Amino acid sequence: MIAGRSDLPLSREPSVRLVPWIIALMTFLACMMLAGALLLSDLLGQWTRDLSGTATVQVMPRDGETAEALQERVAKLVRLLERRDEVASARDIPLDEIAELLAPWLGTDAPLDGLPLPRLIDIRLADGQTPASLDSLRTMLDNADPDAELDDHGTWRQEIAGLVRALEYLAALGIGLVALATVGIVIFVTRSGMAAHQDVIEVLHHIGAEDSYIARQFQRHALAQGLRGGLIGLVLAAGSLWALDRASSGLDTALLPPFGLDAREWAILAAIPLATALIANWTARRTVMRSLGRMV
Amino acid sequence: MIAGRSDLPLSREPSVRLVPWIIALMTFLACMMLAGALLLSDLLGQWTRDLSGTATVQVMPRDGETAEALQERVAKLVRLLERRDEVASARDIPLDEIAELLAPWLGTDAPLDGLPLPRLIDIRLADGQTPASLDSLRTMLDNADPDAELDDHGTWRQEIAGLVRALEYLAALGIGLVALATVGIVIFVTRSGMAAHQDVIEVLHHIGAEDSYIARQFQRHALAQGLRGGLIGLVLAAGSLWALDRASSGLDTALLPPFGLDAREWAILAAIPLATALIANWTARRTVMRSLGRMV
Amino acid sequence: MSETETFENVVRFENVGMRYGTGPEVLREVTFSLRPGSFHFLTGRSGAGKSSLLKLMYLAHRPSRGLITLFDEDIATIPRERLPFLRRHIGVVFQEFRLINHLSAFDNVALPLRVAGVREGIVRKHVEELLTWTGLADHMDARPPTLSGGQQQRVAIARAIIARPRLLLADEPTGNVDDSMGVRLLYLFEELNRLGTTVVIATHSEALISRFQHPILHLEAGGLAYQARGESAPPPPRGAFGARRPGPAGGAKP
Amino acid sequence: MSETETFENVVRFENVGMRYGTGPEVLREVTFSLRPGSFHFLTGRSGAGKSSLLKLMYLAHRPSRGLITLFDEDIATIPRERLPFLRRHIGVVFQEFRLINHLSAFDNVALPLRVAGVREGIVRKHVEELLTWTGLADHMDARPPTLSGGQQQRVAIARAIIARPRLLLADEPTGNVDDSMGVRLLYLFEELNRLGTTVVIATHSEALISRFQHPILHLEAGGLAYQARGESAPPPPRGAFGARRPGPAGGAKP
Ligand SMILES: Nc1ncnc2c1ncn2[C@@H]1O[C@H](COP(=O)(O)OP(=O)(O)OP(=O)(O)O)[C@@H](O)[C@H]1O
Ligand SMILES: Nc1ncnc2c1ncn2[C@@H]1O[C@H](COP(=O)(O)OP(=O)(O)OP(=O)(O)O)[C@@H](O)[C@H]1O
Ligand SMILES: [Mg+2]
Ligand SMILES: [Mg+2]
Repeated sequence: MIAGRSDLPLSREPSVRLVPWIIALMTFLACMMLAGALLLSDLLGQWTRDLSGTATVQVMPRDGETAEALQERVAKLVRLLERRDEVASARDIPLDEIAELLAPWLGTDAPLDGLPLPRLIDIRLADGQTPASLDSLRTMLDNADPDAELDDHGTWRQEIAGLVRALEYLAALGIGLVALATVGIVIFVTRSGMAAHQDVIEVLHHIGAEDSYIARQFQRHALAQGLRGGLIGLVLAAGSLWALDRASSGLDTALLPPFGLDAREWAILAAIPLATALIANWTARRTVMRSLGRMV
Repeated sequence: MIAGRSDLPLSREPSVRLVPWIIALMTFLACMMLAGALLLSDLLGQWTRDLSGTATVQVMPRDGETAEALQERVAKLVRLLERRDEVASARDIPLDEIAELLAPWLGTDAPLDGLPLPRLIDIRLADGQTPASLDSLRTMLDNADPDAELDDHGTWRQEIAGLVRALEYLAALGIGLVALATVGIVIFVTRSGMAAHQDVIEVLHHIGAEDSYIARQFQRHALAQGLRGGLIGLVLAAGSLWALDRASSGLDTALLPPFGLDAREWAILAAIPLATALIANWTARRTVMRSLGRMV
Repeated sequence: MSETETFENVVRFENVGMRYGTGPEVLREVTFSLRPGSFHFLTGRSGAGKSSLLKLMYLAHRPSRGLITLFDEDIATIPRERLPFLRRHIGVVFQEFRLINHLSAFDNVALPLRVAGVREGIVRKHVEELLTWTGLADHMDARPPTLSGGQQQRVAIARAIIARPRLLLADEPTGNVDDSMGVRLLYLFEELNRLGTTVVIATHSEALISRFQHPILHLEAGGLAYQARGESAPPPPRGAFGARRPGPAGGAKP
Repeated sequence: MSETETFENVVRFENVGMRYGTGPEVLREVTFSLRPGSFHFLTGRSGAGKSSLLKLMYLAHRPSRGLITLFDEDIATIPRERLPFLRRHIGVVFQEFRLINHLSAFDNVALPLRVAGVREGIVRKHVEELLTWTGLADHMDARPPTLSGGQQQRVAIARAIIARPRLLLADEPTGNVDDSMGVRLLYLFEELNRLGTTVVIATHSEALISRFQHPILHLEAGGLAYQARGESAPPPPRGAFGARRPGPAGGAKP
């Protein structure tokens, strides 16, 4: 800590020594919360992508229409749909797939051939579609073929969207609270660390040290403590996340996305210790400057 | 704080005055985490109850069987099933409900009458059923009617159970971490509060105060601070939960259960400030006794 | 040790050595004894070990070797639970005062009585009396940091003698007061001494030493250079000086 | 204010009053002035206001009324940014020492030089010299809590004079040392005075006052009772005492 004569080694009493550990703990918590939120948003993103990016077109057979004529109509609609900007891909679901879907209700050996079954087209929508674009698709279909109907999975979509929104509110609230607590604790421990040095501040002041010189000594100290604490917390969090990833890969549930963060998310996490150190630095400066301001 | 002459008013310096607020913040966090976990377990409980308590029996029509004969078979199976301990209720799903379920695939006007559709029986299982009890049901059905098949929604169930387990692990981890951080912070702030009173401890010691007398002064102080902080935190948490409840009732998603805690869960929450105060009390005693132990 | 018990020696040191941590010995081969009712000055250059010697007597530090008895009991064998009661019979004026900054002057002085469980009415009467005597009547409610150096020193003295200890140890008790106040304070110590308290005062003030002709313990380079004879008569009958301490075994009476 | 500049008065008080917070005035109608190179004792009973008067001079407190000039500048009009450079010309021995407990004696004494940006080699030389002179050669690396009262006081004095201030204010600087060390320390102050430093020493010690015949500022009940004449000759040529301060405007030189 002593780099040249202008540095003043600050005290190492037990309560001051604890400071980086408290900061480490809070950083760890904040990192875990943030990682949790990022993973949650990945998970929800996957679910909603699975559901909300899709729609189904049901093509009803007309009276007395042959299977071939129906197939023809379906193929025409698929080509029409694929030309639309709103649609990423459209796929005619083959009859045997429909039979599979119907198996729970019709039994596996049901004689489908004789049935006037409606045909289905599976649509994957392009990114960023709104209800309005679905409406324009619907109009197009009505014009092209009055017996084709668009089902946008609306009810399900709304349900899921509501859930996603609620969970995201909760996650944001949780992160906000932990962030608030972290900031509060960092400010508190930095301030109480400074309070333990009040005598040093006064003596330096009387000896003729400039305010900015005094503040700098303490800022440097707080920055180092904050950085050390933050890094310890980050390393602990990274370790825990890695362990969780290992543990969860044994869980194999298709509903959970791979339990890991990408580079961008790691960068967001790494910002936390930096923020912690800067808060500590700023708190130290403010505390020292304010206490100097009270002196003549 | 001064109740009689044996009490010693302890100092009110800024860093000591902050102590209850820090404790309040941590208690608040712990309460919110615990409430979140309790709500999550309610939510998951509802989901799994919805899914895992059910099974379906598919009764395939036999060649040339009339609708009446099939209906007769189904009714017999329902009576058989209802007598079993494993089954809470069994319900023959009427044909028009099946038609509704099939609508997306068959169209709304599909002529079902002529089709040899399998019939479905919806079973709600009694509480506490294991895979073994499903096996015994299956054996029973095989004996009663070889054309009836039990579908226990196994794949879905496993998926959901895995998800539930993973989420519960995460919640437990989160609570554990916040609890750890709370304990750590409470210990730290109590200790640094005590460190600010080290001179008082020494003077009391030299004046001939007994160790337990000295410790008692500080314990009482810490207990009061911890209790005050804990209660503030609890009140804040209760307020936030109430506000969340109000806000979420506007969300209307059938997937979220009512966003509120029952009496038992509130009691668990209320234990947190108590625990906080006791930890503060215990820390104060330990800190004072240890520092007295170092003196002659 | 009871209220009426007498001892052969209040303090006895035999070949006592003392060191701080692993440092060199700051006291070596110190041997002396203090009879009940005696009054000594403790002198020696700055750094000679006066405060260290006093620390041994008020049980703030253990000797590294040798024997120390207080009231004829070997301090090495006294169980820890009894030490607080022993300490209540020893009044100390610390060189650096050691007042509690967030308590008023009144509460600081009242502390030893309250710790011993004396009734609040009696506490009030005695503390006010003593603070008035030491010229602090106008400053009873002031907290130490708002007092002048000499005022703080007088509060420290008042706290040391309020419980009328059997042994009074004062470390440089007049370093921050003017000569006339110094003389006045020494009269106070002499009055206490007449009532039976054994007194040891560490001081640099040659003026005081020559004015009050008491025997001298002189420290030089960690050793006791000479001990002027300090035999004194058995303690005189006790008057109503300061507050009465609670009885012998010292249990706090409400 | 430059190294060679001279002033009419180092300190001038005119009808100065002072109070703490909303309390009564502890100083009233104080008027005096100190010529460059003068040497005064400041006396008065305990609580008379000596430390308070010194606080005004070392800019730790503002007067509630009246005019104070330092080096012929009205302190009320000096911008805050310039005060640190002014303070570097004022050395203070605090009554309660105010050493930094976690720094060694050496580092405590070196502080004023380091703050002013003096080269480390020079710092080491001057600090070692001064600590040796005050009998602390063996305690340079000791932290203040492990020093005796008198040793701490000498560290505080060394810190006050190491940067060879233009004004030295010492509050009871010999209260914890024996008389011979007290005399030795006063010789040190006189030597500094001969080199041009204006000196004010608050003290209770009548022995010192009568031995060193310097003019006296006497405080009584908050007012200046009398000021013995303190006219002195202009400062003598400067020798190599202590470390050289960096130049006038005070900017720290590396
Ligand atoms: N806590 C301590 N740790 C280590 N050394 C100490 C400690 N206290 C005192 N010393 C050393 O012990 C020696 C004797 O110190 P002591 O305080 O007993 O002297 P003293 O006679 O009281 O001096 P003074 O008149 O200056 O108060 C000194 O050299 C001092 O540096
Ligand atoms: N910080 C303060 N707040 C309020 N009152 C104070 C403060 N400091 C000193 N006083 C009061 O001001 C008066 C003068 O105090 P001061 O310290 O100047 O006296 P002094 O002459 O230095 O005395 P001593 O010789 O005992 O050190 C005293 O009555 C004291 O109680
Ligand atoms: Mg001493
Ligand atoms: Mg004073």
